[in-house]
Amino acid sequence: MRVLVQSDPFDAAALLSGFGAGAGAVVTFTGLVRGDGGLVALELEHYPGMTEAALSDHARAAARRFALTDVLVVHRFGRIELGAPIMMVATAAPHRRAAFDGADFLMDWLKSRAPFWKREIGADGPGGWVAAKDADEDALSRW
Amino acid sequence: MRVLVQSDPFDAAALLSGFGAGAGAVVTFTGLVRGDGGLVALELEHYPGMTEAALSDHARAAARRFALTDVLVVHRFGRIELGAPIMMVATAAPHRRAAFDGADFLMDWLKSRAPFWKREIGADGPGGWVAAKDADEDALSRW
Amino acid sequence: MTLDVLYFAWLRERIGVPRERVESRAETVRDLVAELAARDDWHAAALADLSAVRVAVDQRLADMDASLAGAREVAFFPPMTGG
Amino acid sequence: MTLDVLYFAWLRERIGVPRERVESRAETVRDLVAELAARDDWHAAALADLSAVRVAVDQRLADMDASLAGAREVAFFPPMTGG
Repeated sequence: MRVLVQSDPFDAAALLSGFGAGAGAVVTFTGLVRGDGGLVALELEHYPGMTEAALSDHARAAARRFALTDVLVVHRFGRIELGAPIMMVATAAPHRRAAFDGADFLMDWLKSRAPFWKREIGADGPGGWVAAKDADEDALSRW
Repeated sequence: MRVLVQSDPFDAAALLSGFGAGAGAVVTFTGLVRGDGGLVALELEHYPGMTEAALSDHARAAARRFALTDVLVVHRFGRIELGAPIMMVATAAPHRRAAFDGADFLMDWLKSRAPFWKREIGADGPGGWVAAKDADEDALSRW
Repeated sequence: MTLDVLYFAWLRERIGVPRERVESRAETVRDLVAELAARDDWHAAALADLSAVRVAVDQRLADMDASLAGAREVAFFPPMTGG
Repeated sequence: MTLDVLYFAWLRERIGVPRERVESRAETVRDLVAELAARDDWHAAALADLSAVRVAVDQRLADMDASLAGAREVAFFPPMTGG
């Protein structure tokens, strides 16, 4: 299990090299900065210390619940340009259902429980903070 | 949209380079040869011609159904060693739900509708053909 | 009509050839199965339990009652195990 | 007791500092909110609508009724938007 919280871009291929050795199924989810309405970048604030601990706790909980054989979570903070990856989770399991569900569960949790806050950066500078979505809260209640 | 059917190993990082540009969410699923009961490799037979057409048709159907902005399917045939990737699907969409559902749907279809047949290879040579699972048929009926 | 008949996986092994060209008067897949099963014991044995056999007509999945009108290629194989 | 109080995102901006050390007699998070809101208008405005505020006590998510017994660090922030 590996959890990384960093401002630098991450090399997905390098992080996934050897990931899930012995597993039958590996699922990855990558979240990228999408160019809605003149956005040029996102700025992510986080809670140093709590972020790493919360991500690790939750990666462990997902591994237990879905019998995952490996979990990777990498999440950036700071300024992230349009089109760039913000974060990635990867899950490994003997079979596909557990790998899919583990990744899906981790993402629902990350969206509304991991201590990150996104602000939109437009051509003219910092814009508003991204509002939490009710749909994300609802998604979490599925589990 | 890209569909590859090949005997050679594939380079996931190279295939995913630039995949889903402009999307907010990318999901990948990779199926690997798992070492159950003395297995040393799998041998995959396929139906040349039909395989490529069926995969392309279904990738298009998934793209339409889940409004995916990009789809990649790569599937190997021939002998595949223990631990090696057999296949990968990748889906891109504006949001995570569509990317997850698109990949999940493609996998359920691939498991029981794509014309591939797996045989187990043990230390002593070819063993039995892998039996289709009722669970895979049931999984497909969800959609 | 002339049909290319293909076999995959254990159907290929039991019948002993990956493909054969047959002259057929079959109107449906089920008729073709009956003609093939009448050829020899190997065909008969491989096609005895149709619940374990899937079929494609001109490279599209079909069922035993599918028409063969205009068909050129019929393939028989076990349930698929891809992914 | 002495508490480190942290603010993130728009709470940090409205209050004007990312963290402050406070002397508190609060027994619960809700008591602490009342003490902070009494400090000045900025604190009061930022903490006025608690439905838009989340809290962590010693880096664990908590609710407004959580006890502060033994606590060292309390953080206030908007609903998270990670992933």
